[in-house]
Amino acid sequence: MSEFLLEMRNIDKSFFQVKILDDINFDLLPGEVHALVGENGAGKSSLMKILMGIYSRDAGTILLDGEEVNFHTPREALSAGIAMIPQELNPILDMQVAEYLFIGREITHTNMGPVSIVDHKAQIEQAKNLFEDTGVDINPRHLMRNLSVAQIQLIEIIKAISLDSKVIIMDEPTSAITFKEVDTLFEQIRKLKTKGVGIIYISHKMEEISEIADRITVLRDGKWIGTDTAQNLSKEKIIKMMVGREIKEVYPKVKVELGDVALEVRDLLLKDKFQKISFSLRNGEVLGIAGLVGAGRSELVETIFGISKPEFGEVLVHGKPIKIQHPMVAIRNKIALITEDRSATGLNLKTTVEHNISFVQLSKLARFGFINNKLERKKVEQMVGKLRIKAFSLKSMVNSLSGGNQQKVVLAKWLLSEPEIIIMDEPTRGIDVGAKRDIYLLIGELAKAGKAVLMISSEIPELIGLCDRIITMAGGRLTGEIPRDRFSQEEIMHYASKFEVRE
Amino acid sequence: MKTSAKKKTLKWNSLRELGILLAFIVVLVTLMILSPTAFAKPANLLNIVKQASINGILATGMMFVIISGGIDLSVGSIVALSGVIAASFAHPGEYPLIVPIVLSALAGLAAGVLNGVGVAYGNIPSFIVTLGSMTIIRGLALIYSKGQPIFGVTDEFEALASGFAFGSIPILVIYFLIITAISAFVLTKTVYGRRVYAVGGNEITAKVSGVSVKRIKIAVYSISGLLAGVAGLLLASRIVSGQPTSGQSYELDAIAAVIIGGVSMSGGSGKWYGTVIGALMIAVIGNGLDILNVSSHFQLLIKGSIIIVAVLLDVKGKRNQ
Amino acid sequence: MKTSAKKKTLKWNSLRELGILLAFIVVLVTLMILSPTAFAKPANLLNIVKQASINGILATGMMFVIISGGIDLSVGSIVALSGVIAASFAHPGEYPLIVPIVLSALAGLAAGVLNGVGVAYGNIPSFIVTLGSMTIIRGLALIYSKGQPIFGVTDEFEALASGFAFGSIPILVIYFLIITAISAFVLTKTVYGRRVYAVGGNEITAKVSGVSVKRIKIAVYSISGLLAGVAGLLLASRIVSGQPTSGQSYELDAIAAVIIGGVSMSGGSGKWYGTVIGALMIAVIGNGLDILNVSSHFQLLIKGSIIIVAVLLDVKGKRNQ
Amino acid sequence: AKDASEEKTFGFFISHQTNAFTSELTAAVTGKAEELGVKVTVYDAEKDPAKQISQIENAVNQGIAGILIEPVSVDGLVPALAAAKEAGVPVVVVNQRISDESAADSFVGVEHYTSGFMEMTAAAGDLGGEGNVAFLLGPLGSDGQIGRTTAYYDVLKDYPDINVVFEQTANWVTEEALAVTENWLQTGTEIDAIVANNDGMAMGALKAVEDAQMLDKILIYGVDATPDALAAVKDGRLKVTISQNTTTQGQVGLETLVKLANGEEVESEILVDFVLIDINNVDEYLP
Ligand SMILES: Nc1ncnc2c1ncn2[C@@H]1O[C@H](COP(=O)(O)OP(=O)(O)OP(=O)(O)O)[C@@H](O)[C@H]1O
Ligand SMILES: Nc1ncnc2c1ncn2[C@@H]1O[C@H](COP(=O)(O)OP(=O)(O)OP(=O)(O)O)[C@@H](O)[C@H]1O
Ligand SMILES: [Mg+2]
Ligand SMILES: [Mg+2]
Repeated sequence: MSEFLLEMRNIDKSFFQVKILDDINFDLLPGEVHALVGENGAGKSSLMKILMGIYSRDAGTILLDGEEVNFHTPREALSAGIAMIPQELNPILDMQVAEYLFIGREITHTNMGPVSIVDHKAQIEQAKNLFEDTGVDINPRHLMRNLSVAQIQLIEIIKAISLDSKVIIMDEPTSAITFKEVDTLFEQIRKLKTKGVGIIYISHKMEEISEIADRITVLRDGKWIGTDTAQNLSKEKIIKMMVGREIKEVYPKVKVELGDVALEVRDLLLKDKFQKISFSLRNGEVLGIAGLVGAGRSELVETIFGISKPEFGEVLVHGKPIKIQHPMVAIRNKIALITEDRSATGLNLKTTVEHNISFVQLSKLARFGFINNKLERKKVEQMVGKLRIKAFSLKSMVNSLSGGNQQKVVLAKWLLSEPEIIIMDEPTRGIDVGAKRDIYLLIGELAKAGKAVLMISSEIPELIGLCDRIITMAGGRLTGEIPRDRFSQEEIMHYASKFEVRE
Repeated sequence: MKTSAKKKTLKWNSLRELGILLAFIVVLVTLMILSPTAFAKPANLLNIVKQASINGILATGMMFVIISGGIDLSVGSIVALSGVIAASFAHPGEYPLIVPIVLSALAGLAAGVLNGVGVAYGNIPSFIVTLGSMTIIRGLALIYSKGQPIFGVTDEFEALASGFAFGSIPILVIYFLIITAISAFVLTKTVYGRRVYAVGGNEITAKVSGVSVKRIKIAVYSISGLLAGVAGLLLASRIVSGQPTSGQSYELDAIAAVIIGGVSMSGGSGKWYGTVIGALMIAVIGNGLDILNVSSHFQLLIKGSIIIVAVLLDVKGKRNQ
Repeated sequence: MKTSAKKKTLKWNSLRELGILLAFIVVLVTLMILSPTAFAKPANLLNIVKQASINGILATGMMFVIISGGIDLSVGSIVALSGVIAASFAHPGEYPLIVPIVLSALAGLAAGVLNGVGVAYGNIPSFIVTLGSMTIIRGLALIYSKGQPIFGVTDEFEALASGFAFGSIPILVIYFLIITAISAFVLTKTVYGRRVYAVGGNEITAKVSGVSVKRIKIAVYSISGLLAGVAGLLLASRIVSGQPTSGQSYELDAIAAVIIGGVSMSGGSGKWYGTVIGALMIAVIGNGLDILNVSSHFQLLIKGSIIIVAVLLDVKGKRNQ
Repeated sequence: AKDASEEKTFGFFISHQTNAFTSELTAAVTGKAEELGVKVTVYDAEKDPAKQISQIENAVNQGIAGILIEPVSVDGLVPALAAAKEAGVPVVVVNQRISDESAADSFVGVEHYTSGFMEMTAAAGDLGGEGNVAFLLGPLGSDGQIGRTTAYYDVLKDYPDINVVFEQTANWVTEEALAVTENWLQTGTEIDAIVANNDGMAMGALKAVEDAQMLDKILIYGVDATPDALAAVKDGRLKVTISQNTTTQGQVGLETLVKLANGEEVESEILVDFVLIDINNVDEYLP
């Protein structure tokens, strides 16, 4: 018997005659965390989907415990002991949290196949226990519909971990959660390791990789570049293997003279979401909002943008109050919002890259309502080039893109609208190091051009590196405001986890 | 804080679900006021439930299909096919009563299985599969019966859907209750039921969670077909003949009952009692307008308006919560 | 590398879209072989297009609605209403021809606007709104005409949908072509068209991107209503009378044409030429089976099967790519 | 399949093929065709006038030898038939008149009005000129419904003491008539007779009345002489049905068409008599 828990040998995969995986080898030892890294579109998720039986492979073999396996459906992979936390969150919105957690493996009173009676109480209890073990505060009776992106991601993590699998694939499990939950996740991973579970860990966050990985495999453009132990691979070396050139992961902060107040929020209130929030943002400024999961940051910016209606308070743009009742008004006032949940609010997955990117700006690319296709194509191509979006063609459906590239499409769509005030909610979610740097540079450029940037991020180093000022939220309230000269991880965490009201 | 949130959700959920019930009660009370002697009589109220039964049975099957994210247009044709089959085996002195019963149910089931296979394995939109089978099955019913109604069934056969149980409760109502009870149980309590919701809620996620989506789909169309077969049998008994043209546009009424009851056309949500209320609502409107002797042309006007207004009340009720 | 990938994608896309066209050609060629003299005659082929026209016009409107993620069941009733209105203003010596034309179009438009408002502002599922208005509008048509067909229209009125252009091309075909051309243009080349796809693709994303989803929705139902009004006018001219019972279940044929043409029931995708092929497919099957003298019960069998098989070919074709 | 244009073929255009009446008519035509040794193609319009127009256009296009038509609508077919006649195709209309008789060479059939008149006259007589009646109507706007219902009211002009207490459509459909009648009976309003536009609906009314055990109080009338209606007349459950002599209509219709095609002269109108069937003469009509 082989020492490996899992071996994938010589895997090939093409879509429409384009090779996206070329002779890939990958293996996993029991009790090991094997990180899989690579640029957006390198083929990480596709390799894992092949393992799960979601995609079929064109060539290659897969061995589990030394025996060849061939999964045609995720059902087979699951019953063979492989579980996955998917990169794209695709929850069943009208289900209760507990039900969702146990879908496909319901807890039943008796065993009578499909007509077994579901033990709803036991599921709720079990869910509660799981949440308690992992320190997550979610009511198992709530509908999935009412959860934030971060909470859904936590549910997915718990779902996969609770499956008692031999192999757990984690495809960017931390893209939406904050440091607090990441710590809990790592604790769980360490527990699983002692039980001999093998974990495949995909992430673009280098700190996480160096903290948790035992071995690292790098992919680039669908090709295997190398595998080595974590000790042998420095951060710089990994990045060089990934992108083929060196990237210094520093934050290219540019000093900009601050201009007039561009956006002012006064006493904004939405019951149960956030309470009487006031702040202002100036031209040329990059303002960060820090907070934990469920702090209400996303709800706040969505309200500013007119997606939800506030119950109290006002929003002023360049000193003039605007009536926030529809995003249309915000867009007319040259505000852009890069939303957090790309599949739910950022993209139209049923259409092409081109049509997604041009959508907000469409009426400006048209005359009397008739679209100027040449102009549209030109503008979109510029954006695709600028953000280095990897797609077969502009006419590719956006859901065939890798997660990171989808995120870039959302960015492209909003940047094309030439906004003056740019609000970004977790803009670098799922984006590789190289591209992140591009986005950081872009934010700098925007600030330099006198635009105002409001940025929510759960990656505190990112905020520290880019912002002029950071405000913190906790439990729906503003808990602190920190100028650049006082930035430190500890200070921000302190305010972000502060629950008492600051009067 | 946690518990208060919980309470709120519960209260909100039940109110939300009551929306259509309230609308139903409004319609009911209005009719009772307009016709206190005829409409409000207990005998008439039972009569209404009886008249709702066949559509209610179809709607129950339809509910499974719609919750799973599909649609079944073929139920009306299945009613006709299973009706003519049942009647043709119910002539006096030929076969025992069980034969038409079993054969008509089997015919419905077979049609449903084929629909399910078409949707699940053929990967064809359910609208097309069942539109096609609606046409095909209607053709079969006409060919089987040579385009003529089949008369001359036994008294026992006629008694299947006529007659009363426990004194004055129409037997059709009892069938409807039993079928509803079983369906409600399957939908809310069993693994299968939960998976129907999952498939309708998000097929890909259901698949990734290890649910055999194909099997669930075949099962929902089979249930719908089987229940349509039963409905066809009962209708044939009720009209004492098998008519190849019966059941026309029954699918619309069944879908309407389901949607009025708050099941979303896009699948994944909805409650069984909504469907019951939806079926009752349709029957109540028809009965009330007949009793009030509203002229046929105006009946159409009023029927359409009540349906829209009822659902509007439901939707507004939900939103104001 | 980029250009080669681009080319490949294009090829794939066009093949994919050709799926239903291939199925259509298969059906067409089969019928030509089976009936080389009668079916394959140019006059008959033009005849088929003419017969597809009224359904094609309805299907064009329906396509807008379905792409936006809704459904419009009321078109058949609108055909009847606008037909009786048109005929009632087309008696000799009363009004100029423009009056019935404008009034019937306006009636359709008004019905469509109301549907749209119900869906957009009432927040009611389109299935319910248009099911309700289907019933209401049928009632209106019956009330308006007192339940009787309206005869005695002028020759000019009759000439609207009869007659030929450019020698031998039926005028109905010309109308169909013009409406298709305008719709195709609006759908593919204008900001509005793009927004219809966006609303059907992901309503929330569309809203967040600054689209007034309500306005788009009202517009799609208005288009569907207007085109149904035009179809009603043309049908009244073709059958030389306004009949309050006409247009029954036309909505099913229109929806079928759209779905056969590859538009997804869940909205957000689909091509205009698919709808044209869908409408032609339905007409070809009807015409071919009549010409081959297939008995009417078997026609149902074959029609249903062809529809399923055609879409199956389409789906398999797409998958094998 | 053989090509239609190889030999001389006649076309029989029927409005639909889904009830006993249309089946009998079709059988009569095809049976007669065999007897005469001519070829007949049957076209089913499924109750859609636009479809029937298309079918006629198709057939004329292929050089049909003659048209025998049971029209879906009284006026909608006129231009298509006129065009056919102009193209030299003989046209015979069967069962149901069209609004412009010049569009056809001959009409063979009955008038709905007459059957309604006979039916209502019988009912009024049975009631002794007083009482409450309820009408079950065919699809509103359909010719059968209009003709028969108009006759009902014309008859009632002579019977001022007969009141119409209910009138509702049941669209020719048995189960709809059943539900409507059940609802009427719930009101407690006294009904002495139910007069239905056809037998299918009369049978539905009969079932409701029987279930309510009120057959001794309510008389029921229908039209069409369907087998189950005849049986019910025989048992004394249904008071009257009316035969349209369907088979004769079909046979005479085809004969007339073949004569025309052979260049013979025919009458422009050949009326077939209705027969009122009640307990006294039902035995002659039972199969
Ligand atoms: N269903 C599909 N159809 C077409 N192309 C696809 C499909 N799935 C993936 N691809 C392509 O395969 C390539 C690899 O994608 P994959 O999702 O595996 O990347 P990834 O390494 O996970 O990237 P990311 O870090 O952005 O998630 C991409 O170019 C993507 O466009
Ligand atoms: N314990 C909880 N149970 C259920 N819902 C919660 C809970 N805590 C917060 N929420 C919901 O989370 C949302 C607030 O999260 P929001 O997305 O605005 O926060 P955020 O600071 O952006 O954090 P995230 O990183 O989660 O996006 C609200 O909709 C709130 O109702
Ligand atoms: Mg990925
Ligand atoms: Mg957030």
